[in-house]
Amino acid sequence: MSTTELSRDPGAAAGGTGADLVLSGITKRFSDFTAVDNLDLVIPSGSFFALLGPSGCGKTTTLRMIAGLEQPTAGSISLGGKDITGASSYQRPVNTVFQNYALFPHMSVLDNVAFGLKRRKVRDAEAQAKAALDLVELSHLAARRPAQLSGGQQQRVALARAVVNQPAVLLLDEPLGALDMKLRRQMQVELKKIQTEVGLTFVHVTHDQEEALTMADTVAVMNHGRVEQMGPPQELYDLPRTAFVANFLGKSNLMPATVTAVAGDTLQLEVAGNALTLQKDRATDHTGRILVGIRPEKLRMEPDLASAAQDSIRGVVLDASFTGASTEYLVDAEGVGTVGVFTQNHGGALFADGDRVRLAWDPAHAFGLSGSEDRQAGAGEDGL
Amino acid sequence: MSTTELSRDPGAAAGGTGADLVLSGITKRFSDFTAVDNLDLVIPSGSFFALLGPSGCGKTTTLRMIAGLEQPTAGSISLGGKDITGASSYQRPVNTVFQNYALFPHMSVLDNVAFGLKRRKVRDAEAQAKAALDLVELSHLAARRPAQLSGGQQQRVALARAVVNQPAVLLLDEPLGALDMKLRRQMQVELKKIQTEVGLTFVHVTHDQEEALTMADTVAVMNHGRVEQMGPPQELYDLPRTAFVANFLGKSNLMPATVTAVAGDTLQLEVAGNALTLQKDRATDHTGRILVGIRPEKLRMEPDLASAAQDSIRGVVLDASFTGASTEYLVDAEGVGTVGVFTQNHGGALFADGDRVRLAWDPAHAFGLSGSEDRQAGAGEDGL
Amino acid sequence: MALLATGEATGPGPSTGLSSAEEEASKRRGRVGYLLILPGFIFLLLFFALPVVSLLATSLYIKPEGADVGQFVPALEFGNYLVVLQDYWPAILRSFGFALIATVAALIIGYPMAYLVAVRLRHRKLLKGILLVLIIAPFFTSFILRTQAWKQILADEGPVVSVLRSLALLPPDGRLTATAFAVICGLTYNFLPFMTLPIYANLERLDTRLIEAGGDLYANGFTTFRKITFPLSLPGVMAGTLLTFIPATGDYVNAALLGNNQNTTMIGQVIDSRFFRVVDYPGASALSFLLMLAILFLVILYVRRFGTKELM
Amino acid sequence: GTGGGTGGSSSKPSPAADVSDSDKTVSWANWTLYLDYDDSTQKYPSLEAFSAATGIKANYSEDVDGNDTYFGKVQGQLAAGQDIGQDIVTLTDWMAARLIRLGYTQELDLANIPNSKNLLPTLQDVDFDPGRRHSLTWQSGFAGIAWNKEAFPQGLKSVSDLWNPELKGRVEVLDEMRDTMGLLMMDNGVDITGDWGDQEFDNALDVLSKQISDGQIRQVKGNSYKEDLISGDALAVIGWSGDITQLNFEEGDKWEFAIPEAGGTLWSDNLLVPIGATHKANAEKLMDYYFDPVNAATVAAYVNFICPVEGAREAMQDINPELVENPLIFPTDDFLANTHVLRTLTPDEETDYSGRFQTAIGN
Amino acid sequence: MKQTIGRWLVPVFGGLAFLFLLVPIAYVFAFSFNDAGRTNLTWRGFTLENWKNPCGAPDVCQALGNSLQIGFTATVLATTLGTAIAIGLVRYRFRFNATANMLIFLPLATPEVVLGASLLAQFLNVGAELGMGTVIIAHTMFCISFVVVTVKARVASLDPKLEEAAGDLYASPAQAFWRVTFPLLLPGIVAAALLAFAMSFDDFIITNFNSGNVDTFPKFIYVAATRGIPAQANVIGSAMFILALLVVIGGQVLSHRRAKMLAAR
Ligand SMILES: Nc1ncnc2c1ncn2[C@@H]1O[C@H](COP(=O)(O)OP(=O)(O)OP(=O)(O)O)[C@@H](O)[C@H]1O
Ligand SMILES: Nc1ncnc2c1ncn2[C@@H]1O[C@H](COP(=O)(O)OP(=O)(O)OP(=O)(O)O)[C@@H](O)[C@H]1O
Ligand SMILES: NCCCCNCCCN
Ligand SMILES: [Mg+2]
Ligand SMILES: [Mg+2]
Repeated sequence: MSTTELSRDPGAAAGGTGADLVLSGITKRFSDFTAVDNLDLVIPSGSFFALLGPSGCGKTTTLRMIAGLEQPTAGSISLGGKDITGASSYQRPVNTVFQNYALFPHMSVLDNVAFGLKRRKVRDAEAQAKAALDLVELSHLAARRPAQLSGGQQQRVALARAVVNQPAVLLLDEPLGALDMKLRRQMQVELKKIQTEVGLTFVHVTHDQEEALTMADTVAVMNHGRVEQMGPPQELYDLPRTAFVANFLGKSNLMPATVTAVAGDTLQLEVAGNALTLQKDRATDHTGRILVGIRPEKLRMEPDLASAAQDSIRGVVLDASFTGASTEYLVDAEGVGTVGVFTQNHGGALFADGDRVRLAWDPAHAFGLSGSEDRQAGAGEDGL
Repeated sequence: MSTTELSRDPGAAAGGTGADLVLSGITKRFSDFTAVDNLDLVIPSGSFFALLGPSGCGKTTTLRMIAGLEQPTAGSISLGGKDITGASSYQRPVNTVFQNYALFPHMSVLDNVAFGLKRRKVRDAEAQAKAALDLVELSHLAARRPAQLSGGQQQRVALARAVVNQPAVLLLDEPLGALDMKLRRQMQVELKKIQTEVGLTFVHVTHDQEEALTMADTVAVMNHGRVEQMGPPQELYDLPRTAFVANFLGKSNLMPATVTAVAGDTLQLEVAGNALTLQKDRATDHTGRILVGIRPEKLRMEPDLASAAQDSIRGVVLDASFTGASTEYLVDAEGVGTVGVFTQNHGGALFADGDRVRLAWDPAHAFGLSGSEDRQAGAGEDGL
Repeated sequence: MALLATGEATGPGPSTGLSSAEEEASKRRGRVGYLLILPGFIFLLLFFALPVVSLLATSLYIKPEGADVGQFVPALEFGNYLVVLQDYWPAILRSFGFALIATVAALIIGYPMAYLVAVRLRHRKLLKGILLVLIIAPFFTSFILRTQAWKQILADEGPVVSVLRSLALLPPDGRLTATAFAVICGLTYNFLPFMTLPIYANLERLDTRLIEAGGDLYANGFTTFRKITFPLSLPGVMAGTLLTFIPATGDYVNAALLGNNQNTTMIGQVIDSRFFRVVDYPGASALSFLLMLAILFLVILYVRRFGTKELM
Repeated sequence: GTGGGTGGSSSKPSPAADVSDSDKTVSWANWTLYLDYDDSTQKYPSLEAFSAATGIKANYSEDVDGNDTYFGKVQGQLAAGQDIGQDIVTLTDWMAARLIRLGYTQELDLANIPNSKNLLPTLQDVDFDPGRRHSLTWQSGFAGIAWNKEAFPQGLKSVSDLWNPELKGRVEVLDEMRDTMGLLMMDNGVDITGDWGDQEFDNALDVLSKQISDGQIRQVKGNSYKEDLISGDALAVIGWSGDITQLNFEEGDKWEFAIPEAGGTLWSDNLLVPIGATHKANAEKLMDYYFDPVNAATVAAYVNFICPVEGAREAMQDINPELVENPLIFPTDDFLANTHVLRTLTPDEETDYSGRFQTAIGN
Repeated sequence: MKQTIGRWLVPVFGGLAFLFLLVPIAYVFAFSFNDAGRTNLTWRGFTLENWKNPCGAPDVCQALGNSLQIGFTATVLATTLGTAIAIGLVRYRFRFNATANMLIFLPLATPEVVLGASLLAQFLNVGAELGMGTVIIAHTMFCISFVVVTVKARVASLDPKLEEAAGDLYASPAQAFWRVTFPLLLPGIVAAALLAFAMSFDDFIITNFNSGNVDTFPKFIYVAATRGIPAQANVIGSAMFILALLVVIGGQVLSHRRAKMLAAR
């Protein structure tokens, strides 16, 4: 079947398609631990909203509050202008694809998918459920029990079970985590298709940045129960506003710098003896010590010849690793530390360990952060 | 501690460092299903060997036979010249990091790590175990039970528990699967360090291609119980010999072509009306209908101007997805189908859906496969 | 403790993945909870707790001078406890001794049974099912009938004794029944399912990959059992030993049918005859209460020492 | 008071209402080997005949294994005046005395039992039931010694012979204190009808205790000793006269019974109507039936216990003339001279001795 | 070599244990064909008579009927009460949690004589008439704890996320219970009920204390043992054993087949 057959059931969603999801001042405390901290979010109806953040930052908790599976300690949630803070989960036009699937083990795959429809006494529940199974390419397994499916198949059943209800808001908690790369990409395309064609609001939690960046209209990066930065994916990637976002979303080289002068729209910087420039509107701070950041792929790596170009630093190749489509270098830059560089394998010459190189970039891609930020924030130590 | 303290215990490994692991004609049948099919492998002592392949292709089964946890239906296994086909698992100088960790839940982390040493009555078992825990940065959790650790921590304990025994061969079954990207990279570095410094033989199973490509000396790509191609990672990536390998290891654009002429080292091809060339030694077949392949990152995408360059095809941009460091395009190429293109986000102009483009490449990066191959093999349908 | 296999046998159940603290925190509060537990608890209060209290009261009654059989008046005669303790401490000790031996024997016999069914036959669903039923089905033959059968099988003129005598494994006037040996055998036999089932339930959830990991780490079969399998099954062993030891201590049917009258007297027999022959309710109650306290004391010590969540 | 069971309720329970007219049944709890039995039909012929004659269906059960055990089983209910499910129970004199004393029995309407006049004169007046208002004798008998003739051909003469090492572990004695202790005391030369006391009792108890703990005595049992005789676990016993004869009928002529040289005990068992019984009239009909001399002789010819019915001896002529001269059924005075009844015990003595006896036999 | 011994040790030893378990049952079965007299102790010849007329011995069938009736009633009561407690204890928080757990555990830690005796003392004190009613109460009482413990394990292993998922999919709390929670607990409940029934059916000691003049099958046999157990009792014991075997194995085979069919699809 095609996704168009999954036309929206007007009875299912309380507020219809025009239902913005609004979280105001939401806080969730577990005894003395604050999992979500005074969160404000507006998720426009019909948008694909991604929540990114390290493990334990409060993503699942946020979704559970939206779903009504958890009561916020403070704050309110409204959907399409209607306050749903106190409503039970079964009364909300919201469905969840659980992080752990939560399939009913005693029911067939088809019964699992039809469960929500039957509860709402939808007439052709079975047929709709079959259609949803088609969508995730599992109709041939409709009669099986969940235990007889592979992890990836189970996850797709969970997806179908939620999507089939055409809820106003669909909450997805790492819905593709168990799928291998190829299948994952395929499902991403399907999900995006469903979302645009049927016009659902998706709130998507994922660890996979690429997934968030490719699929979402808006990405919010969470840390310790708060949203650090929010916006369209390219904007967030291009201009992170905190070291955490810069490091967590892709890789960044953050270098301590001192503002030596302000010239019109441009800041003059000094980094370990090199004179650099930075656009004023791409920096959060304009005086004193700041951090200047540049993405590894924005760096051009050239053999270190005498001519010291503007906006470049020098270093020695420490390590080169071939990753197929590209090669990742670690360069020990003088006075700056280790800098990561990323070059596409067009087939040009590769550098080897020990080569002296010069790294240059277009100042339009550099960004400036407050000097008080922790250069390592979000760079992976959280998971330890 | 540093890895150098983990000096090899000469008693542990039967064949000492000079122990090549040789699998000859290994077949494993489960009732009527052949999981591993007449497999021949020589894994030189001290090498880092990676086994790649889709889910269910027989990787775990192969490892289990090496570990002695499963008896091959046919064939023999020898280590350092000694036939170990019939030896029990506890008699083999081989250790495994299990896909599911298999930590002993009733023992502390330290006791888990010390278990193998104690069985071999190593004198300073505890001290060595502590050193191994240091290595995986978990010494502060030595007293905990496995259930009190996060998934990633558990996996590292499993790693430490195997590494500490300094076996002749260490089998790693997706040892890093549960770790997030950052931690994973860090552990990869550690593993590689242990392997080179201590000189163990690693047989590493992974789904993560990048991991296999960056870490291994030799990569074998398995499919349906057989090895499709084997060699150093760059070689495999640069010159795949089957469509399965081309698609499974990274992405490939495979286009049906006809050999129109052979000129010295070069084949003249025709692809959907475009005249192309291909190096003779980069093609498996030299006549008739063949498949010509080119990696997405090897394609240069340019606005479609009149001048029809050699080795290029034309198309229309279907989709562009921003993935942070790069952008992935899908281009509908005339007469060829959808072609993937991959461009690093240096900050140049991006193409938009509907743009007419020309895709060009250096023939030195194209490769030729037999025309009878399935273009889609290994491209993700296997996981379904 | 899941005493029985849960038919489905889909292997290890889904773990909730919660630590016990988190689990506690995830519990709900509310009236529904009380509605659920109240009926059962009232029942237990009325028919377990209250009777135990009235047993305690009865144990302090006295028989007035010249009163006829079975006639007592309420009092607070704690001396009753001294009297029965003085008369019957050997029977109490013997009961604990017999029960202990029987428990160990049942463990030695029951563990391999449970292991065979739960681990070795894990994938032979049908055979496993049949053997599992064989463990429970004897309940339906009535244990008295089976004990009586043992009595006949082991009788002096029966087949076993004759064979043992002719093999000179038993002296010509030797016998098996009416001996402590027979009583302990009977106890072992009759409480075997109570040992086997909890161990089975535990081993069924055992991850056999841990056994493989043991082998991979240089432990031979026996060491793997000693270091891994057995420690992991301890909760099942705990439950099994308790469920065997407790009823075995209080049992009197085996002693009555298979014992002789003095050397094998168990405390249950004494309580029974104090109630039903001598009609000495206070004495019988005092003994019952003592027995209950003694068992409770031992059980709590045992649980403290080895700790189990399975029963409590 | 705490009522029925444990309390010292002095108020005696009152008899249940009689439903005999509407419900033509009667339930009777008796000892095993105590009524004529037909192996092939698995029925009790005289009882069948009674039912045929009166239309009353009899539920006969061999529930009494010993006086103490049976009393313990039902005493709680009797004390509460509840129906124990039996309309007639058969218990020995001293136990009958206890039941009557405690008010646990209903008074018989002798008018309904005209044949009660046939009760032997010596049994008409007993101290525990003056005028036989609550009880009628079912059978009398002897406790003596018995042995397996095949396994132990030399036989037994005295109680001490039971302690023969050849019989180690194959001897069983009765859990009936008056019989076992009586025989043991007589073996010690005590006159059990006389004024014996703690000393004499303890001496005999020591013997018993020693033989049990040495393993000479296998088990101390009620009427179920007969099972062990059959299975062969027991080769020699202290047992009851008629039982042995009946076993010889049913299992082949294997055993022999004797009154020990030092003397045997004599006892009588009585039919009683428990306080909660609801078929007293039917019970009285049944009693009347068995006090008919012919019926009594029929039973006696099978059970071989002493028949308490006047005229039964004459009736026996027609049934089995051989048995007329059997002293176990119709004892002569000579025979009776060597058998005795343990003297009546006061309630306190009874509690004391029976407690010690129970302790000695491992209860 | 060592390995081989290890491999055989368990099956051989386990097999012997099963043999041990079954020997007396085989004996009971064999002697159900004995052409017995009043006692069934010695072999006197083969007959089918006992099987043809299992109720031939007075009272044995009545005792069996009582046992079944008591077993069913006590099982239903104990399973209902115990399951409710198990769900309550696992899913809800109480202030007197420790006390509650103790009240469940204590009956398990109390020997049967004590349970029987105390209950009897209580019944006598309040003047309750001993009979079916009191036996059912007694059996329900000692079965509850077993049910709670068995079902509790099942509830605890039940992922609470499933109930949440049901709620998320528009099931009201009642629907979530009946459609998700209950079916998932069912195997545990069935196991608990089976166990409760088995324990009730086989109980002698507590029954003996509290049954007055009502006979159950075990009590009948215990009493009959003093005067000779009729061969019909062997017939009934064997038949019940075989019946239990057939019922459970039948169920096994059915579910086995269904699983196979499902897998085949
Ligand atoms: N019931 C609870 N009691 C106490 N703390 C809790 C509870 N549930 C969650 N937390 C804590 O709240 C924090 C947020 O948890 P949450 O599940 O929302 O994380 P998450 O962002 O979804 O992480 P992940 O990516 O690992 O799934 C965590 O630190 C967790 O330990
Ligand atoms: N005991 C078994 N009986 C039958 N088939 C089996 C058994 N074990 C494995 N197989 C089959 O053998 C094949 C290879 O299994 P194996 O575990 O080696 O896969 P794998 O390559 O490790 O896959 P993955 O990447 O998913 O771990 C699979 O198709 C699997 O279904
Ligand atoms: N088989 C019938 C035996 C009757 C015994 N009566 C008990 C006599 C106690 N002295
Ligand atoms: Mg989460
Ligand atoms: Mg695998």
